[in-house]
Amino acid sequence: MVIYVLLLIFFYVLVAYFEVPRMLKNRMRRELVSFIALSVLGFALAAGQILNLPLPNMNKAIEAVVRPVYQAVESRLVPPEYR
Amino acid sequence: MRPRLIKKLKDLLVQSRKPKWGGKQPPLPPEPPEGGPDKVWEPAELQGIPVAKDLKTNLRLLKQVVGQNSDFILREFTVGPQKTPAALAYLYPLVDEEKINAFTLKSLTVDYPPDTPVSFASIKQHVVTHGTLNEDVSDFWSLVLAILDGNAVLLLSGAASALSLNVSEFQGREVAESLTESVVRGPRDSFVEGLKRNIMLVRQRLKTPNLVLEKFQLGRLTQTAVVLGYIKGLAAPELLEEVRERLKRIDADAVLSSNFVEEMIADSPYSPFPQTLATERPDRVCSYLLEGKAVLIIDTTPFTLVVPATLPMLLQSPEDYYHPFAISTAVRWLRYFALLISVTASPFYVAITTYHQEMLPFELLLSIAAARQGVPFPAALEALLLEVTFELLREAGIRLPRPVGQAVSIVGALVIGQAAVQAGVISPLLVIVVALAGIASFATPSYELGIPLRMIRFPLILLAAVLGLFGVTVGIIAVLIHLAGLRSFGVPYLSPLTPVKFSELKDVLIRAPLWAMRTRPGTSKRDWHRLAPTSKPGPPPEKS
Amino acid sequence: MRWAAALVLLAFMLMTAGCWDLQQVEEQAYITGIGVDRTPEGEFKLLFQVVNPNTIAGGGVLGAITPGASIPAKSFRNYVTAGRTLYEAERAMDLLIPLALHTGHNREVVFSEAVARQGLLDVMSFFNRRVEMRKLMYVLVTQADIEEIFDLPNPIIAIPSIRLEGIIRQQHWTSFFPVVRLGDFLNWMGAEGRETHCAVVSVKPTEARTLRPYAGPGFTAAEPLLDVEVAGAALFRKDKLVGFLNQKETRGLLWVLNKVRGGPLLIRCPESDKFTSVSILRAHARVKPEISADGRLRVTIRIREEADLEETQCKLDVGEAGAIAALEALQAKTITAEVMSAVRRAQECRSDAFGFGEAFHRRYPREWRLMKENWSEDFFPAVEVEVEVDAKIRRVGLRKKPLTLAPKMLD
Amino acid sequence: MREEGRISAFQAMVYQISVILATLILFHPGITAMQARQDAWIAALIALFSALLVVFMAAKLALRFPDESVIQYAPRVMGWFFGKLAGLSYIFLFFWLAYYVQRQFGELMTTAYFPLTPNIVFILIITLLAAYMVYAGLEVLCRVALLWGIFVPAFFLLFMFIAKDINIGHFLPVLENGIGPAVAGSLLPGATMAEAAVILILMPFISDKRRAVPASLAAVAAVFVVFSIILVGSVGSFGADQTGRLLFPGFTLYRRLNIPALPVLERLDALYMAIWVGGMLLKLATLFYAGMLGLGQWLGLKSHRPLIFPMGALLVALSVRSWDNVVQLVNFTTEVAPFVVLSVTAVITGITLIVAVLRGMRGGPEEGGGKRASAADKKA
Repeated sequence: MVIYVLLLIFFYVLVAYFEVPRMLKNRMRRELVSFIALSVLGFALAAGQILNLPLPNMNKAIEAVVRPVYQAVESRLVPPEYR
Repeated sequence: MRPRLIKKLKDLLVQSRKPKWGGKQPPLPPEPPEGGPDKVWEPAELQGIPVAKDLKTNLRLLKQVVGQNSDFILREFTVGPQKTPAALAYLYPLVDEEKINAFTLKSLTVDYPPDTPVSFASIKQHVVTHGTLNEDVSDFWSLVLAILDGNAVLLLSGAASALSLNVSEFQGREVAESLTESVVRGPRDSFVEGLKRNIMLVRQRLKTPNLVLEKFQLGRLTQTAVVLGYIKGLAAPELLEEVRERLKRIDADAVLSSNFVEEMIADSPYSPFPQTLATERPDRVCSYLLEGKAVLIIDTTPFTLVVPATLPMLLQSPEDYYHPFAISTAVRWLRYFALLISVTASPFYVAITTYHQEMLPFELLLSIAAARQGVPFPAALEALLLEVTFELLREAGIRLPRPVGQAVSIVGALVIGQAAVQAGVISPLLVIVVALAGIASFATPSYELGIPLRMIRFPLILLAAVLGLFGVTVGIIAVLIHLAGLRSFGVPYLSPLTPVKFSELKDVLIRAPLWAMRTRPGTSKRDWHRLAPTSKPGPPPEKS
Repeated sequence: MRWAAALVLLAFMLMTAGCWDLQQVEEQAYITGIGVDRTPEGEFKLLFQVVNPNTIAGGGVLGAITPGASIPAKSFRNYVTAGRTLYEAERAMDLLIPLALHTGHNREVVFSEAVARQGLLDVMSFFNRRVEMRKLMYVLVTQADIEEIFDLPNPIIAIPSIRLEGIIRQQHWTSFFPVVRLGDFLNWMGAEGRETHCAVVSVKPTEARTLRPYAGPGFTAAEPLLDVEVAGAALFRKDKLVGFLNQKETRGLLWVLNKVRGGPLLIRCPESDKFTSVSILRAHARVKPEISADGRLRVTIRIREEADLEETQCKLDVGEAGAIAALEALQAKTITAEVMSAVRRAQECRSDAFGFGEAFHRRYPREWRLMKENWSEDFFPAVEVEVEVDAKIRRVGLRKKPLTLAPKMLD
Repeated sequence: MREEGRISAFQAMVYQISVILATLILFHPGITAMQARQDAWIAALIALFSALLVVFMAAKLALRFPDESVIQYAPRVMGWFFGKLAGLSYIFLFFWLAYYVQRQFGELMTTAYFPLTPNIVFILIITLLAAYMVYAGLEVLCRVALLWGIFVPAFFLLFMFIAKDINIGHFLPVLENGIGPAVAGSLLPGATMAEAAVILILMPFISDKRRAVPASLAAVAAVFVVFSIILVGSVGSFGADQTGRLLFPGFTLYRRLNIPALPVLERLDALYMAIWVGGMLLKLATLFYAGMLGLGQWLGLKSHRPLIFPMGALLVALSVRSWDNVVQLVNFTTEVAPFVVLSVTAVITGITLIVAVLRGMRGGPEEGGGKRASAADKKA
């Protein structure tokens, strides 16, 4: 577990090592801010996954919204013996 | 105290600054500097010294600069009725003594026309009977360079310049058959080390005034002549501009071989794939010139560079055009197949025998399983070992003197082919696979391309060992992405395959009949059509 | 810079990637045949036939049980285990075999009658789910012991499972048994209006005389006393074995299924009880279902067939007008008889291996909805079948006139 | 934004094909066959026409603003807030599809070839390669796609050998339960083919814009052909019922190939994988690229390159996180994915187009360049 988190940190440090100096050099502030935001988000998700923390699952939300639509469509179109 | 110190430091800084050729940085010294035999002459310094009117001064300086050389000859004599002192300086190994004796010294001294005034203008007009006369040299750097280049320099008292006479005579290798690119039915000649002879070989084939050869001197110490050749109207001006630009950027002290140029002008310096095509065949060079490409003929090396180079170009062989098109097409496909084998054979073996046994026909599977019984290494390690051994044998075979090279191959065949298999260290099928891959890799016409392709095998074998065919696929795709991203002088490396240019596939997927190759590749900008549309041969139409 | 990054990341990947699925080629037991039976306790009995590569590829290895013995080693080993599920039985085998089991090269699976009668649904999941199990393997049913099927010695092809596969590959010489691959078998099992079937393998005693073995130079081992034979078909209803077809009936089934690719047709000569043989070249059948106005189900089977004359005992001059036509008519009659016998047998077993239900489904989808619940029980046995055969003889070999003895010789 | 290079309409077509193709031939034939049964081919046709409609709409919208991507002009067309929202929905769609593809890929690899290897390995590797391609840029992406495209026909030639197993009877009776099941079955492939709406992002980089519309439609038609080969092949040889039960019908179909004359070529499903990996990689890379490009434009960045690796890592995390097992994934594919894709590609594109037409907006310095050029062409 911990070793995977360490590997994850290693990965992010590596990416930052390659990308951040270039961004600083070219004065790309927006890029830097989005870079940090994405990294934090990704790290949080990945670490949560590794450590088995209960994190929200976006797909479940999408499913909850869309599934009733599908069921409505299906009940119109598909005869019961095909399901 | 202080200002002096600062001045001294400043001087030191000036001395240590990198010399800038062509610039007029150092101030003109009032008179030729004195220097002992240990003085190191910087070109910039010499450039700043003009040839003086006084012959004595000139000779003294010249002796200081090159006088310690045992092969340096300084012949002093007088010219004409006025007995004007003059001197001829040259390095005797580089010049043709006969020329100096007969055409220069004799006519200047014994046969000097009586009514002629002694000046370079009249000497050039009436006295010296050479075909080639070089320009007058007015500074010492050019003077020394002229001598080092194999010219004789005539210094005349009272003239503020010197005349360099082209009397050079290089003893080079005779034109011989190409060793690295031999063909069955093509011309046998190949480039040699001398620039002059190489240019001659090209000129012999292309008798057009539009063939332009521009000369560059590269290498601070080697002063190697690099000739950029192209055909005006065929080569794209942007390409030429780019080549000139990159050549000028080279600021090294030595250009000893074609690779010194090749590595300095590559687009992707980290790529193991050759981004220029090196060839020693003049016929090939000419065919590329006709496609609107630029060539770099480099003095002291038989290898000429063609730019831009693409992967399909590197897989062509001059032989393709010397055989009927159907045969050439078949052979070309065979070569592509060989390329595929040479890269993938042993990774496939490893992947299939360790991950995908169901892919093998059952009988073959059983015989592999039986053969591998008792082999102590896993298949991947076995394959790596054998591949390394193969590379060792290949390398040793090149390095060893030719008579001993035979011994290496015999020992290799015996040790690996027989003993290792009999000892059960290595399974016989793998020997076949590796040998096949090795042979296939030599079917690649370009040696430079063959090496990186062979090297790719090792990571591929590792990937195959870790992830089976998925690993091999991933590795090959990674290489493909790399290749697709490469450019050689702006031309995509895989063109015309991708980005696809359908009209150019005629010389990639097949070798179209010569009468059908009516258009030049897109690298040439103008003069699109090569031959008349009615070139397709055939029997005369039937008369009724 | 980018290069370095790529390299570091790649190394990183390789480090994280292990060799989970790595399996050396020589560390696997290649299974070529699977048998499934039931134990008296009601568990499944699983038989795996494992090939010994050394005996196949290395020119034969001596030493059967004790290494160094002068009897050649057996080229295969059969492992038998039992378990409530097949997977459990398979894993029980790992306690016996020092190699990893590899089923990717399996050739056929043989079900014993007991298993088949009880229903194959329970075992098919094992074969259906696993990726390694090729859907191309053959499915067979046997009334004999599966151990015996997979252990009969034979010098021609030593490994019984491979031998069995070889026999199945030669099916086109007779068409006396169906070639059913696992994929087809499963498709038919799940299909609506069609029941599945497969070939039958049995053990039969050798007819050939066995030379008495003798010691000395040229010593030969005795010929085996038993042979495996693949002939006939097993009929299923849903997933349960319900009956068998004999050889001729099987070909009757195959005619309808369009699977006859060759085989001998025996025709009785008109005037005597002598026989003529023709070999089937190609055949094509069309099944046409019909529901008549009074609600009867009728199926018309049209078969077009071509054959070569191979052998005749009749005094038949094929050059004579009408001789061929007569032979063709007889041939048609034979084929009709074969098909009808198969239909009768299938109707008795209530197993619609012909796919008549499917045919009705396609033609009469609305009526089919009413029929499909009770198709096998009520409707299929009541289907009236009519066979129309258009048989042709294309070639007669090298002779036109019959071979006759000269009159003087008769005296 | 940095200049991303120029591609031809042909290359854009290859790009669109690689966006669609790989998943369309993985799960989708099975799901279509499950819903539409023997009428699967009708479902495929319906899907074709609906996808053509959506893609035509998208291409028309893209041609109205030939020098910008939808992310850039949507705020002008629909007002800042709704425009940004629309742009975000496109970006979301591409990334969402990207991690969805990663997961699908991992599932096939672990199910079919490497049962013991954790699927994160495959997801990581393919994401790394895709990030490499996105880093290399649009031109390289298109070149690799084309290169891969050269091998695909060879692979499909092998399906010729399945032709003998196809039983026309498996397609009868036609429309047994009305058109309903066919329409239901067409949802998924239709939505997938509508992913060719990626032209909305690509348009500014196409050099011959006039040919972009036919090229997009040709891309849809091309993937339709491949899809129907697999669909008809598997329904014809297994029957609709059985196909509907399979997880990966194309894969199963490939494994049933047997060529009596060439027993050596009998078990080539590992080669299927080789083609397969390339296809999935390209699909991932193209989606990833479209998403990155859109994100860069949405945030108004000079370069999206620094964000590639963090984004890739985020996608990997999401792909692992979002589904628990393969059955969930398949159900999700059936029930959720088509609606999400269509709500963006069809609905939002449609709204944007309608608003643009109503407000009479056209974009770019070469206003209406597409139409005028073609008119000029006709005159000449």
